[in-house]
This record gives sequence, C-alpha cells and structure tokens, in this order.
Amino acid sequence: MKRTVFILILIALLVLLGVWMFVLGRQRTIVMRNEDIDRQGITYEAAQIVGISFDGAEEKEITYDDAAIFYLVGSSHKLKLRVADEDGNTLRVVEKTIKLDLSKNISVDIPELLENKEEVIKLTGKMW
Amino acid sequence: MSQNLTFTEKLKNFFISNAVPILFVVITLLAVPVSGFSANYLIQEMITRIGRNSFLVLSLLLPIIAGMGLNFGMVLGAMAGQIGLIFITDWSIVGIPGLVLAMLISTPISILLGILCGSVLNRAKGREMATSYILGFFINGVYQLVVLYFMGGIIPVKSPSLVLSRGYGIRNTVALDGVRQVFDNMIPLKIGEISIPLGTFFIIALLCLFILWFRKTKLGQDMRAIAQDMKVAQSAGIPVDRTRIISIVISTVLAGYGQIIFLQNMGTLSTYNSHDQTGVFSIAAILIGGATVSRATIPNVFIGVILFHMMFVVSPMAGKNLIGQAMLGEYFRQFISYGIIAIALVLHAWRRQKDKEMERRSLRGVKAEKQPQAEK
Amino acid sequence: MNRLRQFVNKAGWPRVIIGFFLLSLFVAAPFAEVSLAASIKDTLVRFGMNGVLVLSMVPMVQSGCGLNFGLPLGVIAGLLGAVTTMEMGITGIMGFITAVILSCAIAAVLGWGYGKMLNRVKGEEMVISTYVGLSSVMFMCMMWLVLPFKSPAMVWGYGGSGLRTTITLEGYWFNIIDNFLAIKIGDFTFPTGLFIFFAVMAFLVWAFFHTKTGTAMTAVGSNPDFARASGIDVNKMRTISVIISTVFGAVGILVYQQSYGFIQLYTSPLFMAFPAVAAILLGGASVHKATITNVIVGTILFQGILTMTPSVINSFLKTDLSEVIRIIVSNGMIVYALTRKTTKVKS
Amino acid sequence: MKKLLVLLVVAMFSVFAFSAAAFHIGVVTGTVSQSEDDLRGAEALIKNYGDSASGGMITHLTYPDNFMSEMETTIAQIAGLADDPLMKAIIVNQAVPGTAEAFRKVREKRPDILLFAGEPHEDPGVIAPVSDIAINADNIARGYTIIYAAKMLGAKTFVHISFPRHMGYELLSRRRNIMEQACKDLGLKFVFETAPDPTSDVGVAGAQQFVLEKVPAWLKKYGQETAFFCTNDAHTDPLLKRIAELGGYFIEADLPSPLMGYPGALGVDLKAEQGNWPAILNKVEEAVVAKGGKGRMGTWAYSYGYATTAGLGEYAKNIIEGKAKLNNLKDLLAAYNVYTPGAEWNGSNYKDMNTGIKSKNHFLLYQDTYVFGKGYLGMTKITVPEKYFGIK
Repeated sequence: MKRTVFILILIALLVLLGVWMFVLGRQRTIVMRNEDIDRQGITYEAAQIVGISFDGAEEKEITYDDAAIFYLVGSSHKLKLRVADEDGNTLRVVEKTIKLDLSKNISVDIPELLENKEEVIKLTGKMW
Repeated sequence: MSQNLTFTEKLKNFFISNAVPILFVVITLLAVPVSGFSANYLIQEMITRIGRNSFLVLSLLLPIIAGMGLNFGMVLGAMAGQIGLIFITDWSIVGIPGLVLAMLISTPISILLGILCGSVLNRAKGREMATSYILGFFINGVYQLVVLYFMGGIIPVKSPSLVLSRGYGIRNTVALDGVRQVFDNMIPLKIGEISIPLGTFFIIALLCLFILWFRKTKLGQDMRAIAQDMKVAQSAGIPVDRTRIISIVISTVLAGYGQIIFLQNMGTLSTYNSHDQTGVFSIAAILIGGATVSRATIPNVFIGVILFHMMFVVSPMAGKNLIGQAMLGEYFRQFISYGIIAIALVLHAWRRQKDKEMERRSLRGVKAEKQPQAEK
Repeated sequence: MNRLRQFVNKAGWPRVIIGFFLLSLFVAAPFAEVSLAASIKDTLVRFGMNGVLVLSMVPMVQSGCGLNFGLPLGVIAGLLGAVTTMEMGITGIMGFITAVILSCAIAAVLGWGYGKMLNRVKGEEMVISTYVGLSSVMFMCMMWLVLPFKSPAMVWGYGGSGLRTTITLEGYWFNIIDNFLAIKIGDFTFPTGLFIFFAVMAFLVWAFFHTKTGTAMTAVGSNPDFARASGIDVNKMRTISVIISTVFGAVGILVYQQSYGFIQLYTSPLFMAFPAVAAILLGGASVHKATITNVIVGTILFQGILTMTPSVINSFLKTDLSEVIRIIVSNGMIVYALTRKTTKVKS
Repeated sequence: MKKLLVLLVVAMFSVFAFSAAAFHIGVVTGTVSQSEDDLRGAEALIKNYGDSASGGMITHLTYPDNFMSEMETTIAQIAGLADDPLMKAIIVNQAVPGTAEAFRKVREKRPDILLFAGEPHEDPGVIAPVSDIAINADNIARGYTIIYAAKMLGAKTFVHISFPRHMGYELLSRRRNIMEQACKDLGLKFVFETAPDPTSDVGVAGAQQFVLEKVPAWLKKYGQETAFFCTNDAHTDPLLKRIAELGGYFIEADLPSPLMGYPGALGVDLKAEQGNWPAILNKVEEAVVAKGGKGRMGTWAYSYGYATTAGLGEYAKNIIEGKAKLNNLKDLLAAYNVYTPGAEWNGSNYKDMNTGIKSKNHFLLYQDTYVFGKGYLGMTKITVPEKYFGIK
C-alpha cells in the first residue's frame, strides 16, 4: 500500500516535472511581417525599413513587404523596433514588452504592432 | 593462487587477460602516424566521443554484473530515447528542458520494453546474447510500425518538418537544432583549442557514482550472487527472475538516456537507423576496453571508448594512406572493428574454457594434496 | 476434431497460423489482380533457390553448434568459386560444376578453420559466428577490389580493375538448373531441375545422418557429455558438421545465383544468413534440433510470405506496411524459437 | 600514453612535410559498391590535380556503405578533413545524412572552408543553410520532363517504383506527385508500385530479386506501352534487364548515367572505353540496341554523379583561385562542362514550398535525355509549366 502510494506520488511528480519542462523549453516561431494591412477598415502602412531585435540580440533588418523569422524561448520578451526610411535614416525606435502564450507559431504584423499604443502586448498564435 | 606465480607467469597472465586492449593499442599506435591527423584534432575527437558514447556503454554494465552477458537489447532503450526526441522536436521544446522532457518520455517506454526484454531473456537462459540480439531486430520492426505508420496518424505528431508529406510517418532524418549539444555546452570550457563538454561529463560522472553505489546495495549484491550461480542464488531466497528483469530494465532506461545524450551531440536523428549500430558499437567498445562477457568495470568502459573510437577515426585515413584507395580504408575499418569483436569474444570464451579445465584439474590436485595434509 | 488437434500439436501453432495466413494470401491474390500462377511459380522458384542455403543450417544445429549465423563464410566460398570459374572462362553446365567443385574445396578449408575456432567457444557460437561472418565479409570486400581478376565481364566497366557489385551470369550458367527438365504449362513453369537438385542435396543430408558419423554427430548435439563418455570425439564431430554446413552454404549460394542471374559481391553475403535462419526456425526447428521437414516447411512458408505479402497486402492496404509486417513476423519467429527450449525443460 | 603523445606530435609534423600544392580540396563520396559514378568523379579530379598524399590537391575519402546506420563515421570523415590546415574546400557527393552536422562542425572550426553538398539526402531546409552550395538533380522539372519524354516515346502507362524511406525524401516525394499530375495532364496512367528497400534486412539481393520477378507481371498487367521509373539505384539493374528482354520503356534513372544499371544488366565490357564517356555511351548503345531496346531506353549522356563530384571540385578550385564566383549558375555550369564537354545542362534555384523563399545556394540541375537508338530528346529546351513548381 505504502509502496503504491509512493509510486503514484513519484509518477505525479515526474508528470509535473514534464509539464514544467514543456513550459520552460517551449520554442515559439515568430514571423515578423512588414506588409501593408487592412484591419477593420483601418489601413496600416508598412515602413520602408524596419530593424527588429529581441532581448538585445543582434538586429535583423527587413525591407518593405518582407518578413523575418525569429525563434524565442520563454514567455516575456523585450522587442526593439527601429523604423527607418529608404536611405536607412532612423525615424524612430519603439521598445515594447511582449508576452507570449504557449502557441508554437505566431505571426506578427509590424505596422499594426507599431500603432498599438499599449506597453504590454499579448501575442497568440497557432497552438501547433 | 597468485602468490605462487613467478614473474614471467604473471606477465604472461597479464598479457593473456588484457590481450584485446593490448592488441588494440598496438594497432592504434601503428595507425595514428599513418593517418596524418594532428594531435589537437585527435584529442578533441576523443573527448567528444567520450562524452557522446560512454553513457551508452555504461548502460551495459548492469546486465553483465547480473551475469546476463552483453545486452544487445540496449537498442530497445535507444529506440525509446528516439521516440522522446521525436516528440520534443514536434512540440519544439528546446534547450535543457527539451532533453529532460525527452528523457521523461523515454522512461516509461524503456521500462515497458525492458520488462518485455527481461522476461524473454528469462525464458532463454544461457542464450541471452543471441536472443537479445534478435529481439532488437524484432522490436525494430515494431518501432518502424509505430514511427512510420502510427505517428502523424494515430499518434498525434503535427509538425510538417517531421511528418512525411503523405500525412503519416516521420521523415527519415530529423534535425535536432533546438537541442543540439545543449548538454555539452551547459558548462562551457575551452582549454586551448579544445572544447570540453563538461556538462555531459558531469552527467556521466553521476552515472558512474550511481553504478558504484548500486553495486553495494542489496539488489546489486543479489545480482552478483545470481551471476555466480543461479541455482544457489535461488535457494538462498533471491528472486532470480525478478532481479534479472530489473537489471535489464535499468540497462534499457539508461540506454535510452544514453541515446539522447548521443544524439544531442550528433545534432541529427536518422529516424530509422540511428539505433541500428548502437548496440554493436557499444558492445565493441566495452569488449575492446578489456571487459568480458562476465566481467566489466567502469575503467573498461572509458578505455574501450577511447581505443575503439581512436581506431574508428584513424583507420579510414590510415587505410587510405597505406593502400592508396579511399574505399579500401573504409572496408578495412569495418573489417578490423568486427574482427576485433570476434577475436575478443573468442579469446574470452576460450579462456573461460581453459579456466574451467584448470579448475577441474586444480580441484583434483587440491583433493590429492589435501589427503596427506589430513593425515598430518 | 481430435485428429485436428493432433495435427496442430504436431505442426505447432505458429506454423498452422502462418500456413493459414499464406493460404489466405493465395486465395486473395486474384482479387488483388495478382496472377496466381505467377505467384505459385515465384514461391516454388524461391524455394528451390533458398532451399540448399536453409539446408546448410541442419548439420551445425544437429551437432549442437547452434544456428549458423556464420553462413556468410560459406557464401564467400561459393562466390570465390563462381568468380574464379568465370575468370577461367568456363561456361554452361561445365562451368557450374567447376564452380561447385572449386567452392566446395574452398568451403572445406574455411569450414575447417571455422569449426576449429567454434570448438574453442562452446556455448557462445551464435554471437561469435555473427561477428566472424561480418568481419570475413568485410575482409572479402577489400579482396574483391584487390584480387587480380581480369575478365572484362566482371571488373568495373569504368575503372578497369576490381570486381563489380553485381556480375551477370548470362552466358555462363544462368538458369542452368532452373531450366533443366522444366515443365511449362501456359503461364506456369515448374522448375523441375531446382527441385531435383534440392532433393538430391536433402537426400545427401538425410543419408549422412544415417551413417555412423552422422548418428555420432546427432549424439554430440543432443548430449555432449554422454557422447564423450561413449568415446566419440566431440570436437571432431563438431568440426565435420561445420565443414558440411559451410560446403552446403557454398553450394547453396551457387544454386541461388544461377537462378537469380547475378553474382552479388561485397556486402551482399551479410543478408544471406538471416532469411535462412528465420526459415528453418519458422519450419519448427529449435536451436538444438532440425530436420529436413523443418527445412522444407520453413522455406516454403518464409519464401511464400516474402513473395506474397508485398504484392497482395499492398494492393489491399494501399501502403507499404507489408515490409514491416514481414520484419516483425520473421524476427518474432526467431525470438520465439530461441525462448522455446527452456520452457520445455521446466515443465 | 606518453609514447602515444610523442607519436601524435610526429604525426602532426608529418602532415606539414607532405604538402606541395598551395591548397587542398577534400572530396567525400560513396564506395564503388554504393555509387560508382560519384567515386569515379573523384578519381577524375585526382587524375587532373593529383592526390594530396603525393603532393597534389585532392584528398579523397569515402563514407560507409551503410551510411544510414553509421552517421557518426560519416561526420568524422568529413569533419576530419578540416584538420588539414591547407584544406580550402570540402565536397560531399552524395551528401548522405550527417553531412549537415559535419558541415556545422567544420564551420565552427574553419569558417574559411568552402562546403559543397552534392545530391543531399537531408531536407533542403537543413542542408542549404550550412553549406555554400547544394546541388540536386532537378527532380521538380524532371517530374514533368520524364513523363513528357515517356509520352514522346509512346508510353501509355507510367509505373513509379519506390519504397517508404525514399518517399521520405522531400524532393523524391514531390517528384512523385508532380509525375502523377503530369501523367494526368498528358493523358498517361500513373501507377505507384512498392519494392523492398535494399538497405532493409532483405538486402540488395532481395530487393533486386523482387523487381526481377515483378516486372513481367507488371508488363502483363499494364501492357507493353508502359514506362518504368525507379528511385533506387539497386532496383535499376534488374529493371533494365527485364525491360530490354520483355518490352516497356525506361526513360532515365533516378541519377542517370550510362553506367547506371546498363553495364551490369546487359553485361557490357567497358574496359577499353574507361574514362571516355562518349565511347562508353556508344558501347552501351550498341549493347542496348543488340538486346532490342532501341528507342525504348534512355539515360543522360554524361553521368550525373560523375559530373557533380568532378564539376563541384573544379568549381571549388576556380573559386579558390579567384576565377569564379560563388553561387553563380553560369560559373557552376562552366565547371561542369569541363567534365561533360558538349552536354546540355539546365537548372534553377530551389524554392521552398512552405515559405516560398528561393534558396540562393541550392541549385537543381538536369541534362538532356538521350534515348539509345534515337538520340537526344531535347528535354532541356522544354519549358516546364509554372504550375508544376507549386505541387507539393
């Protein structure tokens, strides 16, 4: 009896450990798109050049109508967006803190994100 | 017994009982200069391979202690480890959590397979090695059935980079980018140009301690008793069959972890073939390290891994430089590695036969000597 | 009912089940648009091709050396014989006979050494013979490249040296036994020659085991201590059995190749041992006892499944599942056979 | 142990003592029993530029025959080449599983080495980012051109022979689907047949045996106007043998070459012609026509495997010497043409289906189909309709 209880507790603990590892190690694929989009009648225009960097990592630059893929682990991230014109002159720099759920694939439209005034943004995407 | 032996006899004994490692050291010593590899490269390669392979090889120890011979059934554990890795890749769990999760997933599968393997081997006492060898092929069929037909269909695996475009079955190579060498680089250390996978070494050290401790436990003692004589152990109240199963279960679970460590270093999983050679190579390594079917120690493991893999690295190049044809070098390597295993096994079996004969003779001799002593 | 049970007991459940499975495949074949006549012919030809190889297991099993996983050694002898004969340029039936004679000589020498070695490793024969097979095949891989063969039909077309992986036997002794007295009924050809050849070989084995040496060998296999006590030279008997097995392996591969049409070198001998072992075990042999009936039943069942499952099952399931099923069934049978003996002793 | 170290040091110095060429190019191919043509390409390179062991430029190694199981060896072989300080380029043809990891290892240690992958087995998404150039036979275009050629020759049914492991390769499985669609569009019947995998336990013998037995049955079932195609090299031998004997069509092999299957299947003696591709083609053509395969069986005039090994070697040499630019299709084909004088090549960049991103360093190449007794079909001039590039 004691043995069974012990084994059951052990299994429960291991399952919990598994869940914890799942949450801890989940990698999200984030596609950052820099395209003009229509959202509920409002048109957000894409910038000519956007530099994207997550958590102080090296910046990735994308041009108008382009996209870039990022892989992130963990839920809370600091995102730095540098908007520039055709000649590469920086127009403005926006810093945001974003929170991710456990979804695996997330797609972000940069123009909309830039217009979003909230400091903390939650991003959800496809679970698988 | 040993104090009666002269020095030359001792020397002879040493050479006979270490014939395989000595033979190997000689071959390697000859092959290294011919291969033309730099010292840095070889040292780096050996360190990497110790990290990559020794966990797998260590998993062989327990069944040997329990007298069950070389556990060719360790490939069962390897398959369980691979299933764990497939799942974490599908869920895209990366880094150390990913590997820990893969191990957690592999554990119950390994335990089930281990129980199966152990029970089968209990029905094939005395033929454990051949049986576990074939059992590996059998379970390989089941593994293919599961991975190639069930996964993506009955078992949910969704990632398009994993599932074949036909909708079910896993692709034949799985890139393990997310977990590539995370154990190795857990504690980064570089001496000169040589990087040392300290994290993996740490895990291996833990396993060594576990094995040392385990040998002293009641269970470990039981295993040794069973290896000595199954019937005596049985009459002494040791549950022989159960203990044998436990030793296989532990070995299988460890092999599963070992395969995960192996593959995190390799960075690529060849879905249907990565486990093929695990058993054969691990067994080759431990035999070359001087272990026998009935006796193996932790030093055997490390010596074996170094010698076996040293030959692995240098012999194709050496063969090429010696004979001048690249493919001859490749065949030469395989010939040597399989040949050595055969020789090691033959030498061991032969020696055991000799020992038996000697025992018989000395038994007679002791009896003969004893009688006059009794008169005194 | 009783008789049925008796039959099942005698044949053993696995064989009955697999037999029925095979039968149902034949029944289902026409529905899967697979020609029945061609299927039966294929099964028969395959039986003839593999029969002698499977037969080569018998002597070693009977003398207690276990299943001959070292069959590649015999195969190598056969390959060497065939290749040498081709180099000499002997064709037709004479070529085949020369190849048989040469191979037997080589196999006898190899088998003698192999047998001597196996005598030193009693109890571990199966694992060790596996590795002996592997390493000798690898050694021969080097030899095929290095040996000074010149015949343009055999060496690499481009490089001009070293033997090819596959050498065609056309113009040498392709189908020479298959076509001997072959009976043709429309679509269906009965390879009489193959069957006669197999019958002769089987008879040789049968006759051998009824000679004095043969019975002594069986005695060694069933109880070595008793055999020794009654004055039989155990090691000699074992060596003889290994030589015979190896020679049969060599002849077996020659039969296989003349039917198949190609000589296959390099790593191909490695793939010869498993089907033969699986077949004889499927036929009901154990590690310690094998009869010619086991060989015949096992080869028909094993090769039948090999021929039928891919075509029939695939056209029903529309997948390639049959490959996997075959692996599971054949290896499962071997495991089953390996675990069987001990339980009998227990009960 | 000390002795060992001393020897190691000696060995290290002996490396420096050898080299006479200014740089080395490492070439890794299969053995002669696995893929003869690839290996012959390497030998051609050695013939031109010398073996590095004797002061030349080329270091040639082979990967194991059962490369699927011995990935560790493959990785060690390739990564080991980077140990040579003069090594400037590594060419792996075919780039069997493990190549990507080996390339990563080389990159970490020696970022200056050019890494070329010929006919990668790993997914394009895995191999392309870690190599400088990846080359495949253009299985996308060929999915259409092979069917087109089959129709040209008069086939009514197209039989595609493969097995699960190969259908797990992205490009092979896509080609299958393209073929199916092309058959539909061009009015042929598409049939998918399975044959055993030669790397499984039945081995090459068992796999070939199966094909040998089944082709007559297939010809009976689908009729004489049937074209056959198989994805595996080992299946090619028996398939050709039966087609030559009994009828049916064979457009080209998976990795086409006059040496692919024909010499073995038809027993062609090529000793006098060794090294001379046009002569080899002639001799094989004679044999095929003699067997009655005229106008029914085809190939590429120059071996794909041979051209890829040798061509990539040449290209690497040109880049290192500053005579060519990386990722320039024209320069690449120029290097190929050194070894395939007069052959028509065509090719394009690989485009990933899921992301739609065009890979700048992954090229797909194909040559014109040559049918024995009929001549070139002009396949490189056909434009493949755009829609086939979109089939998954």
